[in-house]
Amino acid sequence: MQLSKEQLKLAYQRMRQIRVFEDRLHLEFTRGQIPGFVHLYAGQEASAVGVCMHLTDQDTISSTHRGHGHCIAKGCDIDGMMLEIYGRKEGLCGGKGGSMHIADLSKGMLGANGIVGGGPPLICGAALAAKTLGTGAVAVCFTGDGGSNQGTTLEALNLASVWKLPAVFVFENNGYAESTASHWSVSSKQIVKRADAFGMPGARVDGHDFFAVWEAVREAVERARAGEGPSLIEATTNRYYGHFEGDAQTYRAPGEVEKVKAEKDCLVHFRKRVTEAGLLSTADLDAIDGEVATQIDQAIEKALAGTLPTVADLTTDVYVRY
Amino acid sequence: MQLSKEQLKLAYQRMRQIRVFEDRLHLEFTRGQIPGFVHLYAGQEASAVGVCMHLTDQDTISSTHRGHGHCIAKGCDIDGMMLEIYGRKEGLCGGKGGSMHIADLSKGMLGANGIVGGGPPLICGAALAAKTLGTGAVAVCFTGDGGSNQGTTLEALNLASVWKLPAVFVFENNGYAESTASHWSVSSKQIVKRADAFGMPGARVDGHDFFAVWEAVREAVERARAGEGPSLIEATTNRYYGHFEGDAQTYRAPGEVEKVKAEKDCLVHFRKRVTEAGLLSTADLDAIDGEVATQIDQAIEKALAGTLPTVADLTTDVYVRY
Amino acid sequence: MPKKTFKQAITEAHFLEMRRDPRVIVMGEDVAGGQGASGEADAWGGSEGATKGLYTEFGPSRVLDTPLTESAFIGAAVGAATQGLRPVADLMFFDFIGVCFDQLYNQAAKFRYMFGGKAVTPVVVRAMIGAGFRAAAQHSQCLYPIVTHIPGLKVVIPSNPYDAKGLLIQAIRDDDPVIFLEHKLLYGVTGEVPDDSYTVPFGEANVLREGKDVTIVALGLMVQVAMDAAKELDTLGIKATVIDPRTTSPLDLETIVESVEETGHLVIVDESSPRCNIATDIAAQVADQAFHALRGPIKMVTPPHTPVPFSPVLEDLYIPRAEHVVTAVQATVPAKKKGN
Amino acid sequence: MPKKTFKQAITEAHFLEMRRDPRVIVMGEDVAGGQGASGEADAWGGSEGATKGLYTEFGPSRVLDTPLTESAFIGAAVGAATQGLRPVADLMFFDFIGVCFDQLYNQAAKFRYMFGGKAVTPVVVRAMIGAGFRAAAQHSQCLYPIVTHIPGLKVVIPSNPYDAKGLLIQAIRDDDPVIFLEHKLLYGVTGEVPDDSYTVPFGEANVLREGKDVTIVALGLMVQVAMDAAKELDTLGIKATVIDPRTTSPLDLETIVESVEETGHLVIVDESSPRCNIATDIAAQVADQAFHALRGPIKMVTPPHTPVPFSPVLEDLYIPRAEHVVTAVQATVPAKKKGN
Ligand SMILES: Cc1ncc(C[n+]2csc(CCOP(=O)(O)OP(=O)(O)O)c2C)c(N)n1
Ligand SMILES: Cc1ncc(C[n+]2csc(CCOP(=O)(O)OP(=O)(O)O)c2C)c(N)n1
Ligand SMILES: [Mg+2]
Ligand SMILES: [Mg+2]
Repeated sequence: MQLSKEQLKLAYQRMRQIRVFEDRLHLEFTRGQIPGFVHLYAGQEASAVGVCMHLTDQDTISSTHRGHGHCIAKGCDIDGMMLEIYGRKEGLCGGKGGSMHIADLSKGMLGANGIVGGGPPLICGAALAAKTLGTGAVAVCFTGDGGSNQGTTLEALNLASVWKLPAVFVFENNGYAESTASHWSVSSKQIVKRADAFGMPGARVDGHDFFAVWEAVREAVERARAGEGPSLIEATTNRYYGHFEGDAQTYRAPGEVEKVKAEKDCLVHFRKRVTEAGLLSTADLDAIDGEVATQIDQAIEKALAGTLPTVADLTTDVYVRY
Repeated sequence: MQLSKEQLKLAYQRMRQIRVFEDRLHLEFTRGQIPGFVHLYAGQEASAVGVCMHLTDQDTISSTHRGHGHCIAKGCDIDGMMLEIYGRKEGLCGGKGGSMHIADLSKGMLGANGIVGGGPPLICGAALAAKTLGTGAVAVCFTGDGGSNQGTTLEALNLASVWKLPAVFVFENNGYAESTASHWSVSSKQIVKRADAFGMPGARVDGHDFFAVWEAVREAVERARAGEGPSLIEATTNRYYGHFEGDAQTYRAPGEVEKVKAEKDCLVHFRKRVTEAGLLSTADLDAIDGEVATQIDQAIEKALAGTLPTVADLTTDVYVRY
Repeated sequence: MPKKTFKQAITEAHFLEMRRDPRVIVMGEDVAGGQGASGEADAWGGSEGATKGLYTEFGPSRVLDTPLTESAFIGAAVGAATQGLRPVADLMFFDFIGVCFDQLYNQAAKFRYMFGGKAVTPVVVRAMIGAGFRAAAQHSQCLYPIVTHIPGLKVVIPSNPYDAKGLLIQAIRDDDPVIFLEHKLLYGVTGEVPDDSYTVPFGEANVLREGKDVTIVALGLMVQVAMDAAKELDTLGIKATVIDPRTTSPLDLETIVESVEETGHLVIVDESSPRCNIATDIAAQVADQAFHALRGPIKMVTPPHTPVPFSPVLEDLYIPRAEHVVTAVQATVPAKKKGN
Repeated sequence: MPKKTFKQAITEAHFLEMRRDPRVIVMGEDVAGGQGASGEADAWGGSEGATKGLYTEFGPSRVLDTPLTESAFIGAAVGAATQGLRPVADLMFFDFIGVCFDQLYNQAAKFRYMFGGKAVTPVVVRAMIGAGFRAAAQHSQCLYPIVTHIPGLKVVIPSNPYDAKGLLIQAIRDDDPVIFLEHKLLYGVTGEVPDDSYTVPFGEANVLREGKDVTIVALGLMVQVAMDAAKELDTLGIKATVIDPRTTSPLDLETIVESVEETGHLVIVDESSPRCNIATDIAAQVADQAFHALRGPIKMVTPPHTPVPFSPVLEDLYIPRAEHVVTAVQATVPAKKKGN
């Protein structure tokens, strides 16, 4: 199958949005503008977008502490995200969630999650709902290499398989959980080796390559929609910034990130592929870059101009009724 | 390697002790003599004994809710066990633990466990202690097919592998977790398929065959003692009684248990093997049977004659010091 | 009115709500039973048999057995609740909360707040609580204080068959995550239970009897203990009000405070471990809000600060009994002449 | 005496005990950091840097990084403790207890009792607690009530650098399982801390100041809030005693009761969620045991019954402040003239 020109543009736009969003947050964090824990997704864009290009608002994803990329890829409103990260009332969660808890259920985005391994069980539930209600929707779980060692994640793989759920488990192996290397912490070295242990097909793809991710997920999503059960996909990737903002990354060898950026950057790779194939022109792509730059500038402005919550907001939204 | 005559006798004695212990408890339970939850191990004897014949008191095991067999195989005092099951002060745990919590740390028996998946993390700790203190001991974890789906178990497999612990994970696949069939609940169908997912060697053996278990565990224990890390062993087996005493087992097809008993009983099989090979005589074995029968009769008598705890015992043993 | 057991009341609530609302599903280990096995399907109907028959009527898409995997299936129930289903998950023993607690307090309980009021998570987690079953330390705890502590969860502890049915129907219809706890010694207790559907609202205490001398608050199995004590107290000339809060979150403090304002004395009977439990919670709130009405110390009747012992002798000593309640009442209410 | 930060005190306690006793080991995610990576080893020294340097001095056999696997490594610490080691496990945020709680309350806490007094489980689980870090609902909770509730666990909540060091050394030497909770806003606080080894015993409250009008009990970060309030109250002519229990299990109720017997008024400041928390626990025990000394309602100052909000504006409103304590005191202590 082949992506249309519009789809390619959308894919590039979203990858670009993620990159600029994160680069800008990195800057603003350094300037002391952003409160709390911020985990940036820059470098991993091809994974989130390669996955979510197969999904509609009816499909659900669960995300992680490193959730901005998944949110953008799933179509969350960028202004709403930025307002949330700045703790404003107009934020996607009214300022109550922040970076680690951005969610938009109307977009099928079941939340970033501060608990590693928090999402996989939930995604079994979303997939079960789709199956029970016969909506034809799929549910996709994003987890990291660190999260692949969490019991909740491993349980979810088994349950999804036993229940034959329309689910896809995407493991973004960016080489590290905090400062710990994944080839040390993942005893099977490759996460994909866990697919067989839970009776599902597995694929390992280069997560810098949008097309490789897109292709593998296409199969997995088709399988899920056809009622054939879950799949596991390992996307090898890299994070450009530290684990969280403030991490000096001394555990990485000098030049490690620079090398990846130079050789494997997903945006560069995408540009090259689509222009060489004559699918999009440099001008098309540059135009998107320009729009995105403006969009993120504006998002920051709107966020700064957003309303601060007040004491009245403190105790609302705990229960539907109490 | 070959077992000595004394070892063969010991192995048979222990298997026989387990069988008679459990058969008798079944009877006493029906008579209303035994309080609480009792999960019987009858049918699985070759597994516990095949494993524990490789272990000394310095080696540690963790057990499950179905723990009597593991206790006896590890050398726990049978009178002390029976007293415990009857809730007496002279019981191995002073009557405070009961069937599901029999332990004897002096024998390297770290406890039956009422929480499925409770033991595997603990056994990582016992193995770590052995490694850190350089004792040369190994730690062996018994888990069921149901427990093979519990996140704590799966995490423990990974941790043991990453830390290269002297541990052996024995999965006793008796076909059921409560009333649920293992080939339904274990998505990989065979538990042994999970070994590779956690970077360790795996073996699947007929758990009715003492010699098959013994052989596979020999390799695993040697590997562990040599500092080469953990192994996974799946022993396929059967439980003769219900999940717990009181379970009518309507989920099993009529005749299912009888067929197993007739064709695969581990005691019958052991007898046949050792007599045919001229290793032990029928008389040797019969003598053991006689001794064991008397021993269990006496254990019951002692248990009934045991002292009941008093109010003074209620609040002791909570802390070392408070 | 027909007499039914507590267990039948629970079963009936399931049937009625599943018939009424196709979004209601049930899941848990062996809630049907016999999955993949060659014998009878619906073989167990839950470890205590309370969901027996559901599988036969509603089939595998609405009555789901699970592998032994509490984090995954409790999480699945939570996730499904955010997506339009109304799952009732059976955790079996509440003691097992330790292997799946995150999905309740960090996920289900917090979605609505963290997501700015946009999530609705109508999930019910049922589980057994309590001692007396000779089931030892890991299968006999109450542990409801630890969920009552969590903002975003509701906690229900029925004490009789009528309430069990009405509260469970309410729990299933409720739009918030509900922890529904069934004392295992109550399953066999019988009482009048209408065949029809009805709800018992959350946060409304049940005043079982009124007496002017002391207010006794009790939960779950302890309600009967309190009632027995009240009868005993009658003979001593002390008239007790007995209040069953029915839900600990929300808690109907108002009814308790009103009663204490009349009686001046409060005794709370709670089977959970004594530290940071419901007894201390209610005592503290009354010591704050009805202090001036109090005419004696607030007494709490609880087990000791120990795990639950196995030996029946010890377990019986562990569980609060009517005589403890009587002693506690006598320690706060001044002695009266008989017939006073 | 040398001035050190709370974090330095924690680090020092580790160094001293690890030098003193070869059985002490440390484990957790990134307690060293950089495992398997090609850059610096000992790169993190724990998520808050409190174990930095241990790996370099004690090496990989005593300072163990773990995969992201709380059930397994907390359980491993517990298991190792039963076998002769004295592990100190870093859970990082106490909010993560939900993925490993079973290993603490069903295993570590109950071994000694279930096994008839034969097990000794000297394990320490360290973790961060508290709001104020803009870390939102899943990284800001206190949750110590849920461990204080569990018989068999000890719970330590230091409020200053001196105590942090002495209590941690005591925790490591203690033969029971200890939950050691560090408020993340305290790490940077400095105070006098001797270089030598010393212990602060469990179950002995610290009376920070004495005043005859009201007893204020506070824990962790709230101790400073209480002290600030006490200063403010001075100016209103109300003299406050401030008590820091330092450990919630065991709890030094005696010191609190003695003080209330003098002051007649009790206010408890607790950063944990209001239901079934330490404030209600202490209030209830005092309303029982010192009722006749009480001359006004017991007041509790806590956050509201909500998750911790992210937005800094809301989070600041969420956390109890000195002014709340002052108001609470004024609600129980009758108004006085200034200088009284
Ligand atoms: C249950 C739990 N344990 C630990 C943490 C702390 N923590 C946050 S992110 C992280 C590493 C996650 O690594 P990975 O899954 O590879 O995701 P990545 O950060 O690389 O995107 C850790 C240990 C947590 N948030 N939750
Ligand atoms: C965490 C937990 N979940 C559920 C249970 C209830 N339970 C006790 S034994 C059991 C089945 C265990 O099956 P398996 O591991 O195969 O062991 P077997 O009973 O066959 O020996 C279940 C579900 C429990 N004790 N602990
Ligand atoms: Mg990673
Ligand atoms: Mg089994």
